[in-house]
Amino acid sequence: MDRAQRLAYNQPTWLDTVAAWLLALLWILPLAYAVWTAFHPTEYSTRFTLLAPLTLDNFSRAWEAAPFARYFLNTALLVAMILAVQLVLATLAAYAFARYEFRGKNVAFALVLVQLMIMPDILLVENYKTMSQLGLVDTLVAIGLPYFASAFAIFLLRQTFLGIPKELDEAARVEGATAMQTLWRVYVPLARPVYTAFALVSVSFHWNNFLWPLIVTNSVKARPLTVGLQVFSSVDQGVDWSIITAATLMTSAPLLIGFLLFQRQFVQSFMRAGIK
Amino acid sequence: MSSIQLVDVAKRWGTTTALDDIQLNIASGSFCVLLGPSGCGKSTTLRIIAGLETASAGQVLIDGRDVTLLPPAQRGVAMVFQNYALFPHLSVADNIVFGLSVRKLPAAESAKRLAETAELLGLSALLDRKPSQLSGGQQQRVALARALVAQAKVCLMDEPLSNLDAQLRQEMRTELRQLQQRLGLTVVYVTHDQAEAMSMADQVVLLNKGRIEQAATPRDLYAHPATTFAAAFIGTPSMNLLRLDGGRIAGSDIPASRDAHWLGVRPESVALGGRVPATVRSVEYLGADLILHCGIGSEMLTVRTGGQADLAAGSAVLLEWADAAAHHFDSQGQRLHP
Amino acid sequence: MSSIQLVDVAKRWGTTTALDDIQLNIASGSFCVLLGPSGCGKSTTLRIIAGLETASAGQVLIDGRDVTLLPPAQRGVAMVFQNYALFPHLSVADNIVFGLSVRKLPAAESAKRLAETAELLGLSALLDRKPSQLSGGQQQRVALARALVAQAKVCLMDEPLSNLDAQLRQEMRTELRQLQQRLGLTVVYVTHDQAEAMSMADQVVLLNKGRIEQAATPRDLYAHPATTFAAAFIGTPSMNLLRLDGGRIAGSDIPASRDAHWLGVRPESVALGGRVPATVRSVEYLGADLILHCGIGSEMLTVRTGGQADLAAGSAVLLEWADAAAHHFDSQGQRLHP
Amino acid sequence: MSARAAGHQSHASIHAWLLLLPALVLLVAFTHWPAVSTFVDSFYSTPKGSRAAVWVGLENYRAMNDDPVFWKAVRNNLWFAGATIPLSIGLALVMALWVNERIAGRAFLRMAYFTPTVLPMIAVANIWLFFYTPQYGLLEQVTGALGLPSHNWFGDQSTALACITLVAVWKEAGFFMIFYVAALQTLNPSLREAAAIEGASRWYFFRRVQWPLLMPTTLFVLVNAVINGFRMVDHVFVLTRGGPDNASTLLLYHLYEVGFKFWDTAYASAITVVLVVVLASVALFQFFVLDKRVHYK
Amino acid sequence: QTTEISFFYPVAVGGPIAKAIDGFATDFMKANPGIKVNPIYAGTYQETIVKALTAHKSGTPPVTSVLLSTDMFTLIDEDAIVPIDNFVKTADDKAWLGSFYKAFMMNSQTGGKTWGVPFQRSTVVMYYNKEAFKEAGLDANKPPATWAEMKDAAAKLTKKDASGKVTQWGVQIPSSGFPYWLFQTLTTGNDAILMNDAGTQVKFDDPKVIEALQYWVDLGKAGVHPPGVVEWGTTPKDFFEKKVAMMFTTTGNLTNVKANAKFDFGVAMIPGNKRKGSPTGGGNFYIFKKSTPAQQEAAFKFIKWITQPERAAEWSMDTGYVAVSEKAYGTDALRKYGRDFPPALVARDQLPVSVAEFSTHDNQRVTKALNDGLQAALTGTKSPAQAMKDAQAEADRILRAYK
Ligand SMILES: Nc1ncnc2c1ncn2[C@@H]1O[C@H](COP(=O)(O)OP(=O)(O)OP(=O)(O)O)[C@@H](O)[C@H]1O
Ligand SMILES: Nc1ncnc2c1ncn2[C@@H]1O[C@H](COP(=O)(O)OP(=O)(O)OP(=O)(O)O)[C@@H](O)[C@H]1O
Ligand SMILES: [Mg+2]
Ligand SMILES: [Mg+2]
Repeated sequence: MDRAQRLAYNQPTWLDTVAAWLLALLWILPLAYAVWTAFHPTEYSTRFTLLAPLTLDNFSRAWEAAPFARYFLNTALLVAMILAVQLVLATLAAYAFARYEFRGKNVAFALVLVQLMIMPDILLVENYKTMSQLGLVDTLVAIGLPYFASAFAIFLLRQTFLGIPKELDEAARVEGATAMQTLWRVYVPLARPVYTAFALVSVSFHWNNFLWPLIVTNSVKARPLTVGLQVFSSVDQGVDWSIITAATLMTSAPLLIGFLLFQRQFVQSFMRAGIK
Repeated sequence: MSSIQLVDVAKRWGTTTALDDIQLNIASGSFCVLLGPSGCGKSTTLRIIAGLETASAGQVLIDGRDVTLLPPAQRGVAMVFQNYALFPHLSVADNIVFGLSVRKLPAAESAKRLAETAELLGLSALLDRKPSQLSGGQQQRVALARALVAQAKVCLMDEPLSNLDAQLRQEMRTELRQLQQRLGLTVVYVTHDQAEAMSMADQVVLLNKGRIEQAATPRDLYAHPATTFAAAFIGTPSMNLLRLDGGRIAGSDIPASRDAHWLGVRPESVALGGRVPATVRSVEYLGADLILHCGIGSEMLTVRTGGQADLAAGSAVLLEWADAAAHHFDSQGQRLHP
Repeated sequence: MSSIQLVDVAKRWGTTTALDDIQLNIASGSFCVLLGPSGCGKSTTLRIIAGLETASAGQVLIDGRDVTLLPPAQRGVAMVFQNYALFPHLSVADNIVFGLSVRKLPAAESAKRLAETAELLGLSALLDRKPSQLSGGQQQRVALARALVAQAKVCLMDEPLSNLDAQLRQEMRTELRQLQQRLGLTVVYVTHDQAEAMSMADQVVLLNKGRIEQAATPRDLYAHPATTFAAAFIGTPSMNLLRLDGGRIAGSDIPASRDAHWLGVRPESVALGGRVPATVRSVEYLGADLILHCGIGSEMLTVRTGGQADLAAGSAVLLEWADAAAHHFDSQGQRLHP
Repeated sequence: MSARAAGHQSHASIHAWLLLLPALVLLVAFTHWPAVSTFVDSFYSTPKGSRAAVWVGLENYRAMNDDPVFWKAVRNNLWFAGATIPLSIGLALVMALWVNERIAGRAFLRMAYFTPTVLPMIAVANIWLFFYTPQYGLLEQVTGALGLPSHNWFGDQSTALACITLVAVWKEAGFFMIFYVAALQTLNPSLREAAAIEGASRWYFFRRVQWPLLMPTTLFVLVNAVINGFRMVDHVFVLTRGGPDNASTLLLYHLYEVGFKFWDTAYASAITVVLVVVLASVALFQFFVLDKRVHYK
Repeated sequence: QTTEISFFYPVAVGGPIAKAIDGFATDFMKANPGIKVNPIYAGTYQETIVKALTAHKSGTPPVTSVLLSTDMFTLIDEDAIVPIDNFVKTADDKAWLGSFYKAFMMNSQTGGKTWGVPFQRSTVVMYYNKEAFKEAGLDANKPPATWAEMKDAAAKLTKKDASGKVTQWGVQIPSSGFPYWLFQTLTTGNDAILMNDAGTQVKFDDPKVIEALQYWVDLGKAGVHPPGVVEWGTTPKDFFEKKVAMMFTTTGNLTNVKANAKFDFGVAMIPGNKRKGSPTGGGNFYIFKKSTPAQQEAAFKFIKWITQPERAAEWSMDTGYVAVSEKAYGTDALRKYGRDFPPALVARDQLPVSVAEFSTHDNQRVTKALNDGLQAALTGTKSPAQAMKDAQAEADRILRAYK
């Protein structure tokens, strides 16, 4: 007898499946187009025939247009640094918000939340002033500094910490752990899925951030990939999709491949994070 | 070695009083059970001893030393939490030595103690597992191991067995009790299960609404409940409390052996075949026992009899109980001594 | 009206077999308890009856109608989930009438049924509350009300009382059983607590590793366990199973009344003062009872005696039991009939 | 009692503030302080060369009130937000419901929905430019094959904003989906079974159970969506630059033009202040008011 | 002791521009050991000025930067730059300054002072598909020279498929991004000048200007020009894809078109009505005020060095921009290049009739008023006259402060 494993009550219908796939194809279309165009000669960038010849030319042209090797290094260092500092600072702050009662807590929390709303792009001039007073212009630190304290991370971690059973905290205290030890040895490991989830968001944001890094850096030694990518949006000449898509794929490849390889873990992280 | 005293302890949250005027002496090396219904203040008492809460008034002495304002880590107590509070991300071994590594004990010493404790509790084969890979009973033992490895002489436990199923709970009770005796620990143990309290305790402290109702040995508590509350709370099925009306069971003309407000008789003290007529209202079969719910006058009387008896609801029975098995209480619920 | 039959039902997930060759008849209007240790397939059986899982083989008949492939809603069953599965955002009233509003019952009819059911279960005062504002017992009753309001004649319950504390569980058992009888429901009830099974069931179905070990009335199960598994699983303390060695209790020269592989005696069937010498190894005081763990030869024997007895570990005792109280099993664990 | 408690309290307070300190210092230095000085600047004139800024009171706000482009941007932005917010949240929810179930190709679907989050907007916008290009753009190739007339999507005042909106929805939905998936995973699976036994259809179950229970997530996502509805302008730079004739100008883009093209920093400050006040009140309203109302636990 | 100068430059055309600039800097430093040039790529023109002015406002601007010639007034108003005249001392310097095409200097001087030095300059020209011309029966070597001719040619070049859908437009004048610049090709041809030299007065409501706009709008109405606002960025691609037979775009596109047009194409001067002509465009060197005199001198030296004929010629060939001086076209390299590829000379030939790119005080704001008006007319929401009247009013309001 041919029996379904589960009854229809929670099974998506074939209509759902078709719709879901259609939407997915639509969603992935830009990426698909980028792949198509990047691997074909320019004249095929707007024509889709199966027999179009393949080429890596666009990539080599793109690669030569800027010192991408160095930019990759800078970007990697930058996102790693930002992420590391964000996590440390947000962890401490979130712990304070989640596990301490103190005067001014709501005010402090509101101050943090306000950052969610203030786009750093508007504060360019002011922040540039601060950086040049600190003598940090044209350094990786300067790119990262305004983002080190992340309201989003603090908020997310606070939620997570609040969800960690209070008994674990108490157990650690009875065992003689200090607040810092408790944080480090109990809260942080337990919040690992949230850390992963946040890392994904933070890395993809800073990997792609553009205006502020452009403004605050001058030399190849401090500039990230996006600044290199900008070479291709050559205003006077119109859009050359072949090279732009090649450059886009090239610069976002690490993220895309990373996501493909670890997508299970990432998605599960988000899920286990139970972000609400 | 490690006695515990609570002197005049009270705990208030805003306007609610969780504990009031608690006086308690727990002898060193004894097994003390805090018993009572939900919300009576058991956990609060335990947490005040542990230092997880500060008493609003009064003092906590451990071994005669005033620890009222010390943080938990400095009181020399270990604690087993209700749901074990095992660190889910750490292996069994790491869970057990958590406190040691926090206190920076030398690795060799720590490994030695771990091995001993694991051996003692039969956990040696499980040291590499995560808590989620353990059964409830095993988790319970890990929590216990974590408490024991610090070699604190006082061990506090908050309903440690409440999550286990009946069978396992039974086994763990025996195991826990044996361990406590072997190691000479002072244990303060919270439960709301009177059977658990009776089978394990040297001293049962029965709490009610933040006050101590009675503190006594299990046998004493069972034989001489100080109040109707204690009488009804201890024993399953619980003691029958029949209202007396002019020396007779209310609604009937069956006389009681002495005048009181309440007549208490335990179900197992009532025997079939006597002089007191009653009607079986309902029957509960428990294998070894049969529980009869009988009506006498306007009162209900529960009778425990052997499981092989075959009585259906509606039958008329004759009952009896010894005078010595009768307890008497006044209208305040206080025991009337003979 | 609403009998249930399982014919040759099996359930496999990949290579694991959760249920195998299940044959079961549940009479209309009876209270059937599925009993067994964790993982034995109780929930799976229940969910197959409900239609939440499909059997890998075999048929499910309700009232003679083959419902094997029908979705849950068309089987005319109601269900109470272990954790109640109350909708946390809906009020008690909305939770109860959820199914009625799905079925677009006229508002008046729906209100009438709600009022009746709430009345029946004593929930009338709580209708506006959210589930989180209820105690465990109240939540349980809401779940029950939701199941009853549909007036389905079959009600399935998966460990509905397991989250309640001892006292409340006791009360709810009686309440549930009375309700079932009053409404003439066919109830299939899952539990792993044998006391619960014994006190509630018309028929107990004991499952073990996906197979039916024994299906019988509580008394029959208790008096004539078909296997050592059934013997050990039913009753607290559980039946003593003494290994026999050449017609004698292993490690001793005490003869058994007949030759077998196992001799089974229930703790309450053993009396103090007889011809069998034993040593008390440990003692458990339970108020009404005293449990003695005694050694005989290389075997252990648990004895239940009155709580007033005062025996300490180490004492020598003499025991006895009636021949009629002895059960015998072969080496496969199967009961040997006289 | 109070003396005891107070001792503990103040000790904990110090500890808590120490933990917060590093984050707060940076927040103050790079968010609050600049924001405050922006606020102050909005009451002065724009310093130009040797002309220093002078106090002008509400002059900049008055100018804002008289600026037709500002009001156009407000209208556009409301339209844009009004469309992106429900669309992206709605799609995110649908996506989440799909990938939360045992649908064929779940891993691929999840990845497909999520890719927009990973791709840099500046680059992807150029790809969208191709999609919308008249005559040989992807959209035209499709509509052309269907025999529909050609249309200049970005070059027409009536469609430019809608096109921009679609790109934003594409970018956002997958990101929000993740939050919904996470929330759905935490819902008790027996609720669904309970509903199934009661005969609830999927739609009924969604409407009466899942949707209300997802409310806290929806609020979190909503606030993010509202903020992004006023913050997402990267694609405008590449796609339309606010045109034609301001048909697709959004507030932040207008702000950028005023601040970094016109260099009218004082006026830009005034716009910033308005924007921040509006958004901050939305977010704070959520966290301190609504948050308390929609949690059931 | 070396003087270090930072130098911001934008990239507006494709190709390895950064390498070329770095090469120049290295060569310059070899020749001038006391100076260290630090070239900093700063994005597009817009991003470059944001970066430069942000740095200026916080006190640390670059020493020199290439920025749009139209940013002159903005930079003056911000008090960010110094006049080049300060450094022109010797006769050689004067000769150098006088060597640039006059058309380019119009955007570099105001109030009798020179503020910028032309570097990567361009102008608008018309590219046309010779094959399409032949197919339409037009003379591929005789591109239209007047508005009327262009409209006729465009009509012939417009092709439709069976369903009446246009498959090839006759002419395309892009109107996104900076429509005002393309619009100037029409106003100049109609003998209208949009602003005064001081940058304080505009003449959008001049009937000749309105007439020019009307012509543009009419091209669309006649069905020979795509409707609505046409994207600047995709225009070259439209041309390559043969979706348009004639396009107006910058000379900076020449290299691009040469590489990607798979057909024979021609470059022509912009057709005129009353006269011929086109605006110039592109970037000038500026020297920033907040740097030391020594740095400014060094920067001046660098600017002078990099605009020498040989380098200007090289730069022109690398990028497709117009070389900035007559002498550059006299160099062997460029002469040969022009002989092999005559279209490269069209822009130069157009320079004598070219006019300054539109620029005023508060430039971007005034420009935006014009752009909005143009787009409104092109998308049909306003009549040309109304659009220009509104733009004029807005510009007058903005410029009131500068009179
Ligand atoms: N943090 C608190 N704030 C306010 N009231 C509290 C707090 N903790 C406990 N209480 C109150 O104090 C009383 C005693 O609580 P406690 O936890 O000690 O009860 P318990 O005996 O352990 O009950 P249970 O068996 O349910 O665990 C209860 O009425 C409870 O509501
Ligand atoms: N979805 C599933 N996939 C695979 N195996 C399953 C699944 N559900 C149950 N099982 C397996 O089937 C067997 C029976 O499970 P079932 O849930 O019926 O046990 P149970 O008797 O209800 O146990 P418990 O008392 O722990 O609830 C178990 O071995 C279990 O691991
Ligand atoms: Mg408690
Ligand atoms: Mg189960």
